[in-house]
Amino acid sequence: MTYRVHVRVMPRGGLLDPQGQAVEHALSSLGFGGARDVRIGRAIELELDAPGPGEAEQRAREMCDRLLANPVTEDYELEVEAR
Amino acid sequence: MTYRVHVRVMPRGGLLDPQGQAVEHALSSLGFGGARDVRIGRAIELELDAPGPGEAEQRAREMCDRLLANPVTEDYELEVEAR
Amino acid sequence: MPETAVAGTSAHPFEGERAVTPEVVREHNLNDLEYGRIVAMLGRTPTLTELGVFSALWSEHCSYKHSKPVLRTFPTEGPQVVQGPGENAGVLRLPDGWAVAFKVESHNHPSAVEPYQGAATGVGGILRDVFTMGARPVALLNSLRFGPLDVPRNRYLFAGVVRGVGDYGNCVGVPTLGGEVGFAPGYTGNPLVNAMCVGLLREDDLIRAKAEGVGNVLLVVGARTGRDGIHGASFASEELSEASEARRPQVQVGDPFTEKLLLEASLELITSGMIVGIQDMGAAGLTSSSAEMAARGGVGVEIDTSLVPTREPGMTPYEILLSESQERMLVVAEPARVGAIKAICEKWELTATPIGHVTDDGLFRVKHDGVVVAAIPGQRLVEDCPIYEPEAAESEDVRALRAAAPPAGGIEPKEALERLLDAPNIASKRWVYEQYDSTVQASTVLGPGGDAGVIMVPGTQFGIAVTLDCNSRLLALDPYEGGKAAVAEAARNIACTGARPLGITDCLNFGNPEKPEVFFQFREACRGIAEACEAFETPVTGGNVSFYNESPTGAVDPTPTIGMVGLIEDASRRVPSHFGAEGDAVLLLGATRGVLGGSAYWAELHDFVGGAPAAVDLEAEHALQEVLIAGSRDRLFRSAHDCSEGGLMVALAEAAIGGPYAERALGASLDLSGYGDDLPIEGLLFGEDGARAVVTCRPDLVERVTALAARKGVPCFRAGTVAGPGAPLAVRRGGAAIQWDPVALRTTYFDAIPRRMRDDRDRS
Amino acid sequence: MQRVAIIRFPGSNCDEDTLRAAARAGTDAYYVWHRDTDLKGADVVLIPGGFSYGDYLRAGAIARFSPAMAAVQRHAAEGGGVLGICNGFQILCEAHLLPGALMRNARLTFVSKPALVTVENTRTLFTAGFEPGAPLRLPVAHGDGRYVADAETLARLEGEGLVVLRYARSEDANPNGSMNDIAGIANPEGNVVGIMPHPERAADPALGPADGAPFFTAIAAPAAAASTPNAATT
Ligand SMILES: Nc1ncnc2c1ncn2[C@@H]1O[C@H](COP(=O)(O)OP(=O)(O)O)[C@@H](O)[C@H]1O
Ligand SMILES: [Mg+2]
Repeated sequence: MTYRVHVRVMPRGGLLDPQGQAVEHALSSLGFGGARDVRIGRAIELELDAPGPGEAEQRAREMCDRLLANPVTEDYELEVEAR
Repeated sequence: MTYRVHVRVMPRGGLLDPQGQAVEHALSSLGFGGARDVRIGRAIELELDAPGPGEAEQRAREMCDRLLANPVTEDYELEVEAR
Repeated sequence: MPETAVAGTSAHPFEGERAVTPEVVREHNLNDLEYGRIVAMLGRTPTLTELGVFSALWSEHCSYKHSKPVLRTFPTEGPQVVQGPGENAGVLRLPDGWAVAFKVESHNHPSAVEPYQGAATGVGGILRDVFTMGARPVALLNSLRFGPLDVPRNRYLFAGVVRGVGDYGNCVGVPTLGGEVGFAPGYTGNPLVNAMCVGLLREDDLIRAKAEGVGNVLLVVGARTGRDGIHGASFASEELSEASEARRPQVQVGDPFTEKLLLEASLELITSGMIVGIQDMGAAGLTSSSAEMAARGGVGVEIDTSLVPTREPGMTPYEILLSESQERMLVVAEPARVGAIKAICEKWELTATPIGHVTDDGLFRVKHDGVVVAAIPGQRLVEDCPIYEPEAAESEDVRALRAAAPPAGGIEPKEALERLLDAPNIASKRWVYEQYDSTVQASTVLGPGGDAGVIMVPGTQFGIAVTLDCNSRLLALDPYEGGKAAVAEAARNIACTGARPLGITDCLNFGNPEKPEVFFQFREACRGIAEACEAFETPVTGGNVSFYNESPTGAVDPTPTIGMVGLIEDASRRVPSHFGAEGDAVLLLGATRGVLGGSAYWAELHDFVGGAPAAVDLEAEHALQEVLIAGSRDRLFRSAHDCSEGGLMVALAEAAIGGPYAERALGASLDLSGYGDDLPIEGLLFGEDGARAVVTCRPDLVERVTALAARKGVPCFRAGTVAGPGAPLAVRRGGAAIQWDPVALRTTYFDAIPRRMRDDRDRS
Repeated sequence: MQRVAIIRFPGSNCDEDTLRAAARAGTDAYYVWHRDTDLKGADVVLIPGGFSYGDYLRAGAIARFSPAMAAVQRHAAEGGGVLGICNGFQILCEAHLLPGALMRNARLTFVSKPALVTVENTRTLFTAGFEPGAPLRLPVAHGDGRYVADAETLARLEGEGLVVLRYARSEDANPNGSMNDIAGIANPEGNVVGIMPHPERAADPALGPADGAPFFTAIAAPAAAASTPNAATT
C-alpha cells in the first residue's frame, strides 16, 4: 500500500516564535485584528509504501525522530492517508 | 465562538522544491529509501473568533490570500477546528 | 544575407504539437518580417518546436535586435582587455598573471512577478556567467530601483528582492561589496534588479564558450530540467500588461546549494583541462546555450531532448529546449573524457548526462526519441535576426522640464540637509547590505557603506575595487550628460579608494525601444557612456540590454547601470570614505558651480525633477581621478569621498557621520568663505556638479596635497578641520554660520530606511 | 606541527578562509571531505561555516549524518579538540556534541556585521590565548544564530562557566536575540567549542584588526593551552 504522510513540525510551546509574532503583527496591521496566538512551523509531505497504516505511521515517526524534527526545540504531529 | 485554524502552505506542484529534494536525498541515505516525493512548506496555526465555522474559514482564507501564502508560488489548505 | 532556403532541412512536428498558424506566430512575439525570414531560411513552414527556438533566440533579450548598432559604438579595446564583449563575461588583465572577469545582468521582469525568486535567480545567473569563464566569483554587487516606499507594494518588492539577493549570494559564499538602491515613481510596477558578479582567474585558465571538434559530446551538468520560465526570454522582451500576466512563465526557483556545487564542479572541470567548452544555461536555456556555442565554433550540433534528465514526466522537446530551469551548465568534451567528467561531477553530487554531439553540417538539429523535430541552419539561427534602427526623437516634455525651474520658496539649509539625509535615495542603505554577507572569503578590506568595495587578492599585495552606479534622474532630464555622469560617478567612486579604473560592464535598462522618445534616451545615453569610457580609458567589456521596462504607468527612467572595476597595486594604501581623526584638514577638490538641475535637493525637497543637469567635464573628472589615485599612492589622504547626490553638503555630512560601524560621529569646523562666494547658498551646498571630492589629510600634508592638485590642474580649497566627537558639524560663510549635531544626523541617516520598513509584510 | 583537519561539506563556504587562517598560524591544515571516515591523524578538527546542504530543513540537520561526523564524534569522545564556526556550531548542536540549538534570528533577517563579543571562558583549547573578559570585534554573518536551550541547560552552562563568547551587553549588540547574549559555548571538558562569529575572517592583519587570530595560534601552540586540564589532544 502507498501512503501519503503529512507532518506538522511546530516550535515547542514556550519558545519564542518571532516569525509567528511578526505574522500576527502584520495580520493586525492588515485589519485582521482578531488573529491570536499565531505559530509558524514546517509542513512536510511525503509518500511511502508500507504493509498498513500502522507501519506507515511507525516509519514516519522514525523519520521525524531522526531528522525531520529537532527534539530540542520542536514537536511534531502526523497524519497518514492511504493512497 | 473561538476557532483554531491550521494552515498548510506548500510549494506549488511543478515548481522546484530544493528543500524537499535535499531531505528526500538525506532520508534515503539514512536508510529510509522508501520516502518519495518529499515536499516542504509552512505550517501556520492561529486562533480567531467568528460567529461560525464558515465565517472562520472565510476569514482565514482572506488572510492566506493577503499574507500567509504567496499566490505566485504556493498553494494552501485549511482546517478549522472549534475550541 | 541572401534568404535562400538551405537544402535538406526537414523536420517533423512532435506528436500532438499545435500547427503553426498566424496566431501562434504572433503569440511567439515574431513579426511578419521575422517570420518571413524564417520561412525563407527553412524553405518551409517551421514546426512549433522550431518556432519556439526562433522566438527565443530572436527575442530582444537574446538577439539585441534594437540595440546592436548602438552598442557597436562603445570603445572595447585597451592593453588591459583580455576578453571584450561577446562572451559570458568580460575579462581584464591584472598583475602577476591574474585576470578579473565581470558582468552585470538584469532580472527585472521576473522580480516584478516574484521578488524573492526573481532576484535570487538573477544572482544565480550572473554567478554562472562568471564561473563559466573559469573565474572564481569573489564579489557581488546589485543595483535596485523601486517605486516610493510609502506604497506598500513597493515595500513588499523591496524587502523581497533584498532577501532574494542576500539568500542566494550568502549561501554560495560570495561577498556582496556594494551596489545602489533608488526610489522613484517611474519604477512603480516595474522595479529594476541588476546583479553584478566579479571573478578572479589565472589568465591561462580562461576558457571560452565554444563548441569544437566534430563528434565531441554535449553534456548537461547540474539540475534536472522542469517547466520553469518557459519563454522567459520573450517574456523579458515585452511590456508588463494583463496579457503578459496571463502568459507569465512558471516561476524559476533558485537552488543556491546546487549552484555552489556547480561552481566547484565547473572550476574543477575547467582546470582539469578535460573539457573543450562550457556555457551556462541562462535565458532560453538549452536552446541558446547550444546554438550559441555551435555558432561561436562554426559547427553544428545534434541534441536528443529525450536524453535530458527532466523533473516532470511527459515534457515535450519544445519545453525541454526552452526551459529556464536554473543551475544547469552545458559542457562540450571529447568522447574519451566523458567518464572522467562524470566522476568529477559525482564527487560534487551532480550528474553529467550526454545529450548530443558536435556535427559538421552546421545545423542546429534536435531529435526526440529518434525523430527530428527541429533542423535549422545554426549560424543563421543565431545571426540572421533582423536588426532594427528605430526612429529617435526627444520628448517635448523633457525639453520643457530642462528649461523649467522649481516653485519658489526656500528651505533653510539646516533643515534641508536633515531632510536629505532622511530621504531613502540618499540615506544609508545599511538595512540592505546588512542582509548580505560582505566578509566571506576573508579578503574584504573595504565593505559596503563607502564609495566602492575593495578586496585583496589572496597571496598578493594588490586589490580590486568595484562599484555599480547610475543616477537615473540626470538621465531622465538629459540622457547624454546623464550617461557620461554615470561613468564619471563610477570612476570617482573607484578612484576615491585609491584604485585606478580599468574597465566597465553596463546594464542598459530602458522602456520600449519602438517608442521614439525611448530610443532617443537609449542612443544618447550610450553616446555619453562611450565618450566617458574613451576619456577615462575604461573600455566596455560587456553588459546587458533590458528594454520594455514599462508598466501601465509608463516607461521607467532611463537607467544604464555602470559596473566598474579598478586596480589598487598596494591594497594597504586604500582610502576609506569617512573622516578618520580629529585635527585633520578638510580639503575640497574640484570646482563648484552650484548647478541644481536634476538635483536631489529639488527632487526631494521641492518635489521637482527638472532643470538642466550639470554638463560633465570629462577632463576635470579625469584630472580628479589622477589626484585621488596619486594621493593614495603617496599615502597623503586619511579619507576621500566623492560628491554625488545631495552635493557638497551631503558628502561632508556622510564623511563626518562615519561608516556604518564607526564608534562615534565626528564634527568639523568649516569655513566656505572664498569658495563660490557668488553662488546662492543652496547651490553651493546642494548643487550637483561632478568632478568633486572631499578629502582629509594630516595638517602637515596639506601642502603636498595642494601641490599635487595644482600639478593636475584640480582646484583645491582648504575648508577647515575635522573636530572631535561631540563637536558640531559647523559651516561658516561670510558672517553666517550653520550648525548640525553629527550624532543626530547619524541617527537620521541610518534610521531612515529601517523606520519605513519596520515589520512590514503586506504584498498587495 | 599540529595537524588540523577542516571538514568540507557540500555547501561549506568558509572552508578556504578557515584553512588559510589555520595555516597562517603555523599549523599543518588540510581538508577532509564529508564522505571520508578518516581524519588522517588530526590533532584538532575545525568545522567551517557556510550552508552545508543549503541549510535545508534546519541548519546543520543533514550534515551531521555525514560519515566524517562519525569520526568527529569519536575524535571528540577521545578528548580531541573540535571547533565549530557558524554553520559548524549549528552542526555540533544538531549532532548533540553541544547542547541547545540555533534558531532563526529574532529579527528574521540574515545579519552581516562586526559584532562586539567578550571572551568569558579561556580554559578551552581555542581560547587559551585570551585574557578573561577580553573584548573582541569579530564579523558575524548568519540567519540562524539565536542560541536557545532549556532552563536547566542554560543554568548549567552559566554555572559551570561554559559560555565561551558573549555578545557585549551594550544596546543591540546582540545580533540575533540569543538567550543570555550567548555567542559561543563549550562542552564541560572544554575540547568541543562552537561559536557564531567568524574569527577566520579577522585573522589577517593585512585586512584589518586581527582579533580572531588567537583562536588559531592557540591551536598551533597547544603548550599555551596545556595549563588547562581539559585541552586534551590525541
Ligand atoms: N543594493 C546595495 N547592495 C550593497 N551595498 C549597497 C547597496 N546600495 C548601497 N550600498 C552601499 O552603500 C554605499 C552608498 O550608496 P550610494 O549613496 O549609492 O553611494 P555612491 O553615491 O557613492 O554611489 C554604496 O557604495 C554601497 O557600498
Ligand atoms: Mg560615492
